[in-house]
Amino acid sequence: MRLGPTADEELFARTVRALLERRCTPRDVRAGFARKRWEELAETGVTGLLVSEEHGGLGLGAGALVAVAAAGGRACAPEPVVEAAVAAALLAGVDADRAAKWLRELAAGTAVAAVRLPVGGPRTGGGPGAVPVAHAAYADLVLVVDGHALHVCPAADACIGPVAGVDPGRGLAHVDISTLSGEPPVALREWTVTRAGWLGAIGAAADLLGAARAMLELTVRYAGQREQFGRAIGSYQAVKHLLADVLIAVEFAHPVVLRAAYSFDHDLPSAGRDAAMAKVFASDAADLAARSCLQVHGAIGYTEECDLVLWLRRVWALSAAWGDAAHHRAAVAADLLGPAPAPPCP
Amino acid sequence: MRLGPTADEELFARTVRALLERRCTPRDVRAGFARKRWEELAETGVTGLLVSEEHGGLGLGAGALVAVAAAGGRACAPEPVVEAAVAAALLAGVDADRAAKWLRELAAGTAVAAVRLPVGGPRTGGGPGAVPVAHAAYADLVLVVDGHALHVCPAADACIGPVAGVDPGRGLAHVDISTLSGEPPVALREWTVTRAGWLGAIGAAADLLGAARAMLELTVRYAGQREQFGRAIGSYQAVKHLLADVLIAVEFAHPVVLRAAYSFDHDLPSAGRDAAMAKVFASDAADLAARSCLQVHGAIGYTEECDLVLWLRRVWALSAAWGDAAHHRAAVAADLLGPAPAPPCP
Amino acid sequence: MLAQVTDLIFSATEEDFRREIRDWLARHVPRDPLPSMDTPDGFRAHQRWERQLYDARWAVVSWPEGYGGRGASLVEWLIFEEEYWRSGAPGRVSQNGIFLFAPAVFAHGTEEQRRRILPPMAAGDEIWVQGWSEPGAGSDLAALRSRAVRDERRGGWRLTGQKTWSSRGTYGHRMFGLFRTDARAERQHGLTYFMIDLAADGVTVRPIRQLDGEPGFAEVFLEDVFVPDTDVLGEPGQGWSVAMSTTGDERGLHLRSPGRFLATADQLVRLYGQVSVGTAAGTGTPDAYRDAVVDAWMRAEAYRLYTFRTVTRLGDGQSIGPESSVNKVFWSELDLNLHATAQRLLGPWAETGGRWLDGYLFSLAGPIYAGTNEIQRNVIAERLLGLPKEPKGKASRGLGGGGGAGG
Amino acid sequence: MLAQVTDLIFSATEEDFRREIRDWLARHVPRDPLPSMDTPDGFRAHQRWERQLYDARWAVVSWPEGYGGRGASLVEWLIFEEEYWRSGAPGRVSQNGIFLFAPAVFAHGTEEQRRRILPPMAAGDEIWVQGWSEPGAGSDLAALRSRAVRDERRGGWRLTGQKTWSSRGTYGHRMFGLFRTDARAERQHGLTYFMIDLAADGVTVRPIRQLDGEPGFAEVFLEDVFVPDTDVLGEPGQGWSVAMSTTGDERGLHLRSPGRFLATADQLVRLYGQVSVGTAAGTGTPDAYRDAVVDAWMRAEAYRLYTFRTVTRLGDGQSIGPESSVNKVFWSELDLNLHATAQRLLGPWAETGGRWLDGYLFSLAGPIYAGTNEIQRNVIAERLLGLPKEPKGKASRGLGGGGGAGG
Repeated sequence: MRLGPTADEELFARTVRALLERRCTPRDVRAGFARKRWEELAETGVTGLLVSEEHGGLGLGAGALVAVAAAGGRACAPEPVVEAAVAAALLAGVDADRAAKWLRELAAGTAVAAVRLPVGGPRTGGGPGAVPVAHAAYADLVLVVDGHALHVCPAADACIGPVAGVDPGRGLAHVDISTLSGEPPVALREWTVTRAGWLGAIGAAADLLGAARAMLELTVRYAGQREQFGRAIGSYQAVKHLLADVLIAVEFAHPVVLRAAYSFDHDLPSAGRDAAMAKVFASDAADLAARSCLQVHGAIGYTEECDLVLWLRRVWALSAAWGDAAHHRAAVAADLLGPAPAPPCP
Repeated sequence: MRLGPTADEELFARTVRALLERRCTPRDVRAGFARKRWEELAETGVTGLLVSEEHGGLGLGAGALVAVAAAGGRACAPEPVVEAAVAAALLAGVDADRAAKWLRELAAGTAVAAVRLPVGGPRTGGGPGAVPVAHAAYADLVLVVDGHALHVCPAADACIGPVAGVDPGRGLAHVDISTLSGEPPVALREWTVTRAGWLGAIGAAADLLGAARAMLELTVRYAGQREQFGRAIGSYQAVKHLLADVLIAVEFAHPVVLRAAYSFDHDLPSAGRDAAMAKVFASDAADLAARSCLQVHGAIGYTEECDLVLWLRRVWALSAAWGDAAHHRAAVAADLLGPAPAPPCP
Repeated sequence: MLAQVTDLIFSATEEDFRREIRDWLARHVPRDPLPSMDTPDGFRAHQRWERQLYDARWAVVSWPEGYGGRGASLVEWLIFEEEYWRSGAPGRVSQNGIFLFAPAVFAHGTEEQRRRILPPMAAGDEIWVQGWSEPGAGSDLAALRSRAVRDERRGGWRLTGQKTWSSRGTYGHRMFGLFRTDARAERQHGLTYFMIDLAADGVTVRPIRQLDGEPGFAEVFLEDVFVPDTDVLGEPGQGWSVAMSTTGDERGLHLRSPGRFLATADQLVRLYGQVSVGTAAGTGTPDAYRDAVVDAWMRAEAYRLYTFRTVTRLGDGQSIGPESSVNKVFWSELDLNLHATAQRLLGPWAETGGRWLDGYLFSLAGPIYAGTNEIQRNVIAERLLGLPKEPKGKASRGLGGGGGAGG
Repeated sequence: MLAQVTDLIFSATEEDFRREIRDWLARHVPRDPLPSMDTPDGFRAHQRWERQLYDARWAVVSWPEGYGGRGASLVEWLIFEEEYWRSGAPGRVSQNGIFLFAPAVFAHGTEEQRRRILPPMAAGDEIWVQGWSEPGAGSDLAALRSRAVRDERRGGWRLTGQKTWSSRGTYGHRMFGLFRTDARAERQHGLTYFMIDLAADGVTVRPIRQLDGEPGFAEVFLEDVFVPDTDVLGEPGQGWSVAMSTTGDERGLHLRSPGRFLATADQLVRLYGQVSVGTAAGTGTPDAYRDAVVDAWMRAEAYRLYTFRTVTRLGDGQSIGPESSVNKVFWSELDLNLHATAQRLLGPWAETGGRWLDGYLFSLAGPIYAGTNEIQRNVIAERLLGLPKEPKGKASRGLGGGGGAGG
């Protein structure tokens, strides 16, 4: 019984972290997605993490994704690392040359993929049409799953319209597949779609925890320097306890995410529930971190000039993406308690 | 537009408070229900608050009950003041001599009533049989509402078996109406039963707020005296903020309870929703007060010797009685949002 | 024997008042929302709207008639606010002036100042900007260091220093704020309350972009800026007590009327209706949001009732002191709660923007500005509950950051 | 290229261990719950149960075989705990001895002391009571004033003072605790760790009735009580560091294994099943508790995984320091949460008692004893996050009350 990264894992994560520390500073984050950085990430293997070795990838699983996505969240890197993994999982279910081409391009870092899955979506509202697709604004390939059909849309062929969102780094865009000419959609097994959703939830969970840790570090530093009433605000109990609760939430979410990756990689019967639990804990922890870190920063945290804002925006978007905490909590509830009770039918 | 007690109200509440301060000290509370005190309360008019003047009562409404019940909660008085008001409301719907006899006895303080209404009860569990009836252990009269039937059970005729409960002052007892000989039950209008439930919820809400204020006062005093690490624990921000949040909850619950009484007394269309809201806010505020005041007291608050325990027990019992916060929140939700959605019927 | 506890019925006059404003709003509120008041176009559009309100005498209903108001009672003001926000009317670009600054002008200004300052403020012709916080003085306002030296020759003062978190600072016209006029005095002593023309020589305004990307506030740099004696409010050296009447108002009843939250709560209930249609027809996801929506709505109702209680107490001749801290914590958490619940309902759509997102971002500032909620809880604990202060007098209050990022 | 991140599979040996304890428990756990261990009969019944455990070598699985244990690994201990609590076996009347005191005896005792003290403790023949808190020293343990003076003639010490919140003090046999042996030393200096026979001359035990009406803890008065040198643990004057190894364990992994919470979480899910039958067949009240139940259950799971992570880190040679404060806050709030949710499910039945009510009352003490959660949060903020201490060194920690009301 062991629950934690191996030495190899640690090493890989350290490499990616070091790369991003150098190449993805807050100033870089403000400049948004960078193809150059994507290529550098590809060199470490990050973009082909779940692409099979046959197609030039590393052929790894959710465990590796967790380590890498956490590094991405910590650096607030705009590049779609989780989407690359999900895209690889979807394309692996497709028996066609065009899948192989894109898998190779993903692993090589010559293509960027965006993905739209029917995840987290029983709720409507917020206007007509479908939810915009993250990273589609600069993707080379958009994968749109519609029921069991996978639309493989090269950006050149699809009708893609950028949309403003709370996090400018997300590259949100509307993707209109009705205008798509070219090749017909591919039929996927339901299992492939389901697992892709779990993988996205696990990756996003790890990313959120990385972001939460980054915000906590920023805020601890600020609270140790900023003085009011003659002493550092971090010496006040109210501030201490806010931030202690953030650390507790992050620390307890972490093993839940590690376990979900293990269950995914080993096809355990609990894999779906474990992925859902991971997203619940990570979304809640990151939301708490965002809220408390902004409160401790005060007005300065409310401005564009403060680096905190980069992570705040990432968390606001990502905590709801891939299914929010309520969606996944309901999934765990259905598994644990059976379907929600209903009034008797007439 | 005015929302607050009138001068007359204030005066009445002050009289009752003064009586209880003299005659219902923590030592008295520990001794439990006292018939002598019941008679003294009767002299001020408390026991016949909602009994019509024709039967020797004051003929007042929920507004007066709120003032009196808050005083009862503040003093932690074991006497069933709210039950007396609910009994009066139920008996007022009965056109019979025996109702008149009991109303007169209630107002005169020669009888004590306990009441069981089908409130707050969709949930089962906790063992077989019905919930025990509060105050039945020493009541002269137990009113049991079963559907629309009111069983008027003199204690002498009913099979009453005392039951241990978290608050020894509550005088819990099982009441077995199946053994009841004597007169048949009286049919009540549904409206009478419904309104009796609202009245109980409003009275309990006021009681809970009185109890919450008493706990807060006790705890502020303790926190000002108890020293750790060389200073009064009440000077620490963590303690301050816990107790500030209790005050906020109590202050905001208070007008909600006042409004519910007004709506009840004026038969406003929103009376049911307003009563439910009152219990939600009061139960939540009192639960928070109990939790935080115990935490500030530390281990001493966990002992029989500390007066705090008297109120803790009252609140634990009363916050769930007459429908708990979740029950009443669901009632408000049904009114505001319509019935809970259900999955489509097969 | 006993009179009624409460009378929640409005009088005929009050109901007439409600009908009048409701009718007017129905006819005049712009069908499409105005652009953000923190953009150049939006700022001007909001100024025009204020002018329209003013011309119909709805801009400042609680002010005396002589200054453009209607001398409305507190209850009428609450009614006005309920109707105003329910109608979907635009936010008030003049709010820092009419709610934060005007009370101080009424209490401490000369008649000449009132005549000169208040009508153009109410008409939206002059937009006022607050100059409280400084980089080193946020929650700890008394730590401010911007100073003014006497210019006897010209009959006024020369101001130097830096103010920050000045809402509307980017496009506004005039600023009110505190400056140190006695260099030897410390903390709240030796401060004077000034009014500053932002177009004057020596003033530099640097817009600060907020979370939403718009320059909702600004830093204001002052370099030897001349302010004549006629633009000092109250006595020189008495600025702290003049300002306190203003912040009391800011945190208290006036700025945050229940009307705003009631309108948001009703919109939330409507949003829930739209969303739950999708749920029922969809995958049968259990309705996790029902309690959150009803709780937020009930809290808005409770805030309304609490305000009624406050108005009743004021009518009974009582005054509001540290109780305003109870108010501030409650409304700021309520506002956040309302918008956070809406964001949760919107789920994956939440990040795509719109007025719920704007409202959410704005509501996040509530627990920070006008005195952080941590400081408010200290005030509640020490002044209402009577808990002991922290050992060092100076260090008796909590969490910093920048206060003063008002609306 | 990369090895697996995790391996949540238990080894064959571990699975065998699980089967063995599960089988034994299935055959031996009393069908009816024992009476409360804080009643005279219940105390004796719990002692007998401990004897049964001990005879089958299940009392202290992680101790070396020579002292009555099985030398079980941490993972096996976790498995034992999961099975133990899942089976509904009685609470451990010996827990303050085996979890709080024994680690200090292993770390600091002489071989003679270990041989003499540990086996009767494990067998439940001698029940140990902790003597940490004093009336003026709860969370602020270093403020203790009970003292010991040297009795050179008899070769020992004479102890005088008062201890409080001593769990099991009413019926227990021996007490461990700190006393001041250097009258000139202050705070954590000059303290010595003693073992005291509660039947000795000069000892008076006053039971304290707890919330549940039973004397779960006691005050212990000492008046010139002789303790021989053989009952000093570690060096005289070094009591603080000896005790810290004990409290580290108390707050850390050992006392609160996930097994307990997992068992409670499963019971909560079963309770929900019973209750929701009533709901579905009943009035159609919306299921407000669904989220609360699933959240509490998930938190118990998370605690289990967190513990696995901790065990993994310990296996990798890391040590646990202030991280134990993270643990303490989480499990105490989890336990309260589990029981409060059950109380809510029970609604009007909650007040009528039973094991959920008992568990709830017990869980309320969790955030208080073994260092209040306020103090734990200070530790987390200062030692894990590195936030600055409060200005006065002495006043660096928070909320008082009485710590030490252990189990």
